[in-house]
Amino acid sequence: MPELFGVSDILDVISMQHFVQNMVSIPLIQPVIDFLLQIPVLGYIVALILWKPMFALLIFPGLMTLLTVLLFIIWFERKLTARIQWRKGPLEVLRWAGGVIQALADGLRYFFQEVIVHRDAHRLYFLQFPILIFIPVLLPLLFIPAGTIVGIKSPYSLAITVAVVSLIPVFIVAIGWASNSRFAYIGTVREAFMYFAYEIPFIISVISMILVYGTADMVTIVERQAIPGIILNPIAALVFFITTVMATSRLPFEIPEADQEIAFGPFVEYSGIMFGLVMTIAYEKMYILSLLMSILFLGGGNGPAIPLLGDISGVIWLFIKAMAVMVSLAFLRSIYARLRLDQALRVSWTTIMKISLVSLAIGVIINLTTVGVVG
Amino acid sequence: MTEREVVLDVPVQPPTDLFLPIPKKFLEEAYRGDDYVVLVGPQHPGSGHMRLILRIKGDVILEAIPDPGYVHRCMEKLAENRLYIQNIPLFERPAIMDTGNVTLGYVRAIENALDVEVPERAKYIRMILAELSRIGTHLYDAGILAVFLGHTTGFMWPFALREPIVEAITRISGVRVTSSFIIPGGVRRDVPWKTLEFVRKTTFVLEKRLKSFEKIFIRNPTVIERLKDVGVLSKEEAIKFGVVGPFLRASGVEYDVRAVEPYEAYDSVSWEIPISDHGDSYSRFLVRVEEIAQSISIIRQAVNELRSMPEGNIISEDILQEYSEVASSDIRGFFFKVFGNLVLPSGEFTSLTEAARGTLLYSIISDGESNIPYRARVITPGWYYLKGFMEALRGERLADLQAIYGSFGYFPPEADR
Amino acid sequence: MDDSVDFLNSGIFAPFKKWGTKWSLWPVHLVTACCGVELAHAYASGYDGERLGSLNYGIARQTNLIIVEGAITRKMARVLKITYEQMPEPKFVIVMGACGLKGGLFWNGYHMVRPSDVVPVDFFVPGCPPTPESLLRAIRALQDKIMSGEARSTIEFEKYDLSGIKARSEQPLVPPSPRYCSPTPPIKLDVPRDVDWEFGEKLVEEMKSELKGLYKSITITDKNRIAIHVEKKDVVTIASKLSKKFDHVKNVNVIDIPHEDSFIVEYQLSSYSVKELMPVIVNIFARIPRSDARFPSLTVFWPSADYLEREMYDLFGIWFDGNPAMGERFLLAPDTPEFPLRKDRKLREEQYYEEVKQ
Amino acid sequence: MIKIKVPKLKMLDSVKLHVDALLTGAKEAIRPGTITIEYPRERRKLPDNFRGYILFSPERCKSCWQCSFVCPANAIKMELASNNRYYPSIDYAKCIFCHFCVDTCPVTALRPTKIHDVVYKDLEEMYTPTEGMVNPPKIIREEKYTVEYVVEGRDLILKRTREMDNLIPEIEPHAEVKEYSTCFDPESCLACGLCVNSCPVEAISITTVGQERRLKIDREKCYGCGICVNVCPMHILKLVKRPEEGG
Repeated sequence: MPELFGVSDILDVISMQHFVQNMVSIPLIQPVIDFLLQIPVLGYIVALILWKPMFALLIFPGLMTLLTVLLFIIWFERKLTARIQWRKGPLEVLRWAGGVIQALADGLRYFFQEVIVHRDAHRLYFLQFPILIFIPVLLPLLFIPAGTIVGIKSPYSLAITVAVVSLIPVFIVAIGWASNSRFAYIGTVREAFMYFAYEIPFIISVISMILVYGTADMVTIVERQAIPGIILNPIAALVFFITTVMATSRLPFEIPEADQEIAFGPFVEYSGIMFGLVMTIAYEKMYILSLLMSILFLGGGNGPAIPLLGDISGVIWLFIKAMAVMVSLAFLRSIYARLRLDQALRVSWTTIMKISLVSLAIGVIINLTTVGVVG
Repeated sequence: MTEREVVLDVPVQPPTDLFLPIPKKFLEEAYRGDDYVVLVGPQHPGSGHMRLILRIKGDVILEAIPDPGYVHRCMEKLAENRLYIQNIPLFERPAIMDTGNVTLGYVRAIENALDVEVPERAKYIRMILAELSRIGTHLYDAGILAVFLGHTTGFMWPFALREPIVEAITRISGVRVTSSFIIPGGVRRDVPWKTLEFVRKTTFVLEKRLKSFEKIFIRNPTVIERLKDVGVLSKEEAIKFGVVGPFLRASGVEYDVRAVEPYEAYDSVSWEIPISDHGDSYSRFLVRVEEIAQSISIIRQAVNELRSMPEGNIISEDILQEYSEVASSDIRGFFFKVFGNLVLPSGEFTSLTEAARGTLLYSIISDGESNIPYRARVITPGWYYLKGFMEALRGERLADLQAIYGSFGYFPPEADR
Repeated sequence: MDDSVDFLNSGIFAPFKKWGTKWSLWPVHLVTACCGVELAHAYASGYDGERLGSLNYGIARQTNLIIVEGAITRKMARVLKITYEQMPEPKFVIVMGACGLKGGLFWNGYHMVRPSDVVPVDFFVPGCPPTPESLLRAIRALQDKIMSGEARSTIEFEKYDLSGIKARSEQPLVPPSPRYCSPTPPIKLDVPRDVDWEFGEKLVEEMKSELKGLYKSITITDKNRIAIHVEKKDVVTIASKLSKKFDHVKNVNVIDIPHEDSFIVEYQLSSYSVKELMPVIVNIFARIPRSDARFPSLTVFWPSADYLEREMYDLFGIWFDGNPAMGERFLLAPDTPEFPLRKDRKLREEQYYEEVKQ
Repeated sequence: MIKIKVPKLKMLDSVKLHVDALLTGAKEAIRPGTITIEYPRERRKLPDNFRGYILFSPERCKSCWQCSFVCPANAIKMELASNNRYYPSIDYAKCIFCHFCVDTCPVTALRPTKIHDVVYKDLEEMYTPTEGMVNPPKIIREEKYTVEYVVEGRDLILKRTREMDNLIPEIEPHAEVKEYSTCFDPESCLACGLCVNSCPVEAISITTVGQERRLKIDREKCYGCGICVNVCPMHILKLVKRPEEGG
């Protein structure tokens, strides 16, 4: 439809009116927004930011929340670990708040530190992959619905998200290859193995949930969860959780990065801000998968609506659910030791594979019994 | 060559040659056989102060060659140039967390040479110190094993539990780690009752908190998975390669110097030798866990014994001689007068001690005239079981290196001396 | 390039850079010696260095602080240098422990290097080992240094005037060293000792009949200790006979006696498999001339002697025929003087007084 | 002898062990047994016998050199003061805090303190001359609390108190043996004068009586440092215990 891209159409698309029609409504601060919208340039910017797709990209679940969550979860993980380990954790940097900005200090330090590209590295790839990896990290955020706010609506959003997320290990393998170091090589091989270990049960558990809900559109999935998915198909939830642990290389499956064994594996040669970027990949992946888990199993943005917050209500519910998942992932860190690669493979290809098939069976049964009801 | 002052010869540029203590042939063979040579350490998050040269095929270690000596601090040479008494802190340094046992061995060699009978009270105090160090070292090794397996809680808790032990050692000797408290003929100070009571109470704290530790680390399924049937040394192999201490006992040999050749008051307290027949990493670890329980029981018995003993008289009269009236309960003021001019009779004096990680051998060769040893030989447990450690690695997976390393509690400063 | 670095250090981002660095001093995992025990305590639950934003972390590239934990040997000095070079700017070095400052107990050792000669050092922490408190104090001092740009020691001494005390009219003599080393002492390893040890006497009788004609003397030197003086040529035969009973080597030792122009090589044997022999240590020793420092290796009978023999080659230069690793350095760095434990390699002498400063 | 049994992991046991580990973690997350001493804010209370920095009392010192001789690290060197006496100085870059010197000092001239948390910016500063060792040094103290480990019931707790710990503990003086030097074989004396010149209090003199040169030791001045005993080439001097009264 070439005529769609006529000048008037483009003007129409980028006009303020277009944004205002599909804007996040927050009754609590509506007067302020209304006032801001009157101001010529500022009003346009406010409308643009509050435009639902843009809001999804920039605010929630997009960039801003991602960054905040990164800073928070790294601190929180260290703090929780410290608490379990009879100590205090990061504190002195901001004492009255329990050192909550510790990750910011670390980030700043990384940012201003020298970036070393060693002689043996493939210079171009070594530098570009940590940045390119943000494509598969950020893209899924557009499809994740937070209540009524969603970047791109698509009947295949779940499938797309899962597909894009599976791209991340490919980038990690590329990073390890570009590093051209012994331990990076071993770590890369481990990452590839782990990819095979978790990907199939992960996809099976997702498919079983698609069967349960009868759709791959996440917005619909959330709508249909009068009963949360975790009750409908707890086995799938378990498989999803364990494979999330594997996919984000959390303990006990922190195998590709195993610092005591192979010195951070693929990331061994990175320094400065480049390391800051690659180190956060796992946390970013964890964030996405936690969002996905809350949507598939915990009812996404569903929850008692808070009228004053309007659309933000769903955002808050989703956020709380995702944080709960992340916290439980962080909790595992202080409980478990690292398994060996062959043990992880054995676990995933036998036990987890078996129970994932059970979850698939449950999904099929539910699908067959309820197809008349919801379909 | 003589009187050479040590000068540094480190080039400003990082050196390009790697000095491998292996024949070039080894590398060539490795590359021809399509094997992968991995160097682990010394700057590696999962190695101590040593380098391991591994030849791996796929994920399996074909051969492991050690490159020790990164902490070789010339102790034997230095000991030949110092007074007998000055060697006490020197010989303490191989394994400073094991202060009680390490100094005890050296001091016993001297006492044996001079035929000194140690007062009963001093014997018990020494035993308490030795057992505290043993618990401390086992906890240290448990912590290192845990962090090698990626279990950070398993690292923090043993080190937290070392804190009351360190506190107890501080109250006894006045310093956290390197106590240098045991001297020929006894100990440096008497230990007041209040401190002994603290030591006794500490054992209850250890017992209580070790219960949680057992749940989260010792019996953690992932830990069991990682350690079980890994790095197995059979009884025959363990004897052949001269493995010592808890690692020998884990392979089924009932050998403990404390029982075989009892010293101090070990024959008057009741304790058991834990042994296991499996010889894998997990039983090496469990044997030491059980030893902690035994040490706790020894400490309690020793404190009870000390309760009924009068305070004072902690240094033998045989060694104090004319100062025995004034210095028998406090060496202050007479330290150099008493020990400054010790001369051992001619001959070789070998003492065996059961340090935390195994047999510790001191062999002092005296010429009977000088007040310094003619030759002092010390072999630490780490140096004994290094061979067994290397053999245990053969045929295991690369990831098991850390599990086996940790299960042996290999501490390079101790091995290198 | 330099301009941009200068800009970062003093431009408008400088406060951020300083603040970030201050609260994020991550020490690299470079364990160099035994002070690591107290370092671990400083970062474990007892003191928890993570409170100060300092987190022990894996490898050089991702960290910015080296804590040199005690002794740096010649072998380790290279590693320290390489690690320092691998680390991205800005980077700092704290040296803890007497061994790392001026050698501490090992100040005149042949294998020791001062870290301050290898890398630029920001702070020195005294103690052997320093307490975790002092290490945390060093971190604090380093934080202050990063913010203010100026290093400060945390202790100040007050001068005291000594002249008020009763004086001596002229300078007294310096007393001689308390050490006395006999110049040409006789070395005997088989000094007999009267002990009450029935089993030993029986054992000695057994050995005497078994090793007939192969030994010079068999002596009980102490309870559970037996010394057998042999000739070098008979060692292998004796070893093959003894290896049935005694299954491992406890000690391989060499004694250098330059004034008699000989080495004594001794093997101390013991047993794990026979319960009665467990406490017994049998010492077989032989004298060999200094000019021909070769000895048959006994690793064929006792594999446990392997590393001990290699160590003795390293330290004394005794060539053990049959040990495949002879001629290679094991413990020592390549640039260490050869065979340092021979008696003619002298160490620096102690000095008990400070030269009068003008 | 205790036989250690390695557990076999069956499915059910394994689940139980997982649950145990997770519950233990959760329990600690809710009620942690924290034992952290927040060092710059809090200071650990150390026992009075703690081996820290060393203080020196020059008025007690006999210049007997024993502290320097016994030092295993050769950190103590005698320094010639302006009053022509040798006093110890400590190089803290070498000191290993074994306190052999403190135990050696026959007259309690060296006293231990609890100062230990000190850092230096360069090596030269670490050499502490005698003048610096007399008065307690000033260190940075940021603490608000003093913390002590106390065992209560069967658990370890931290006891915080507001008061600042005194880092210079009072040390009870130990027993002393009064000795003096005497020559037991005057016939062999060479009258070389080594002892005369090395005596820190000038208690020894050589008098010439006719042809004979005689050694004279002033028993009132002599306080038994023992230097002359070591110096004497003929080994004819020894220390004798001073009689309790009226000697």
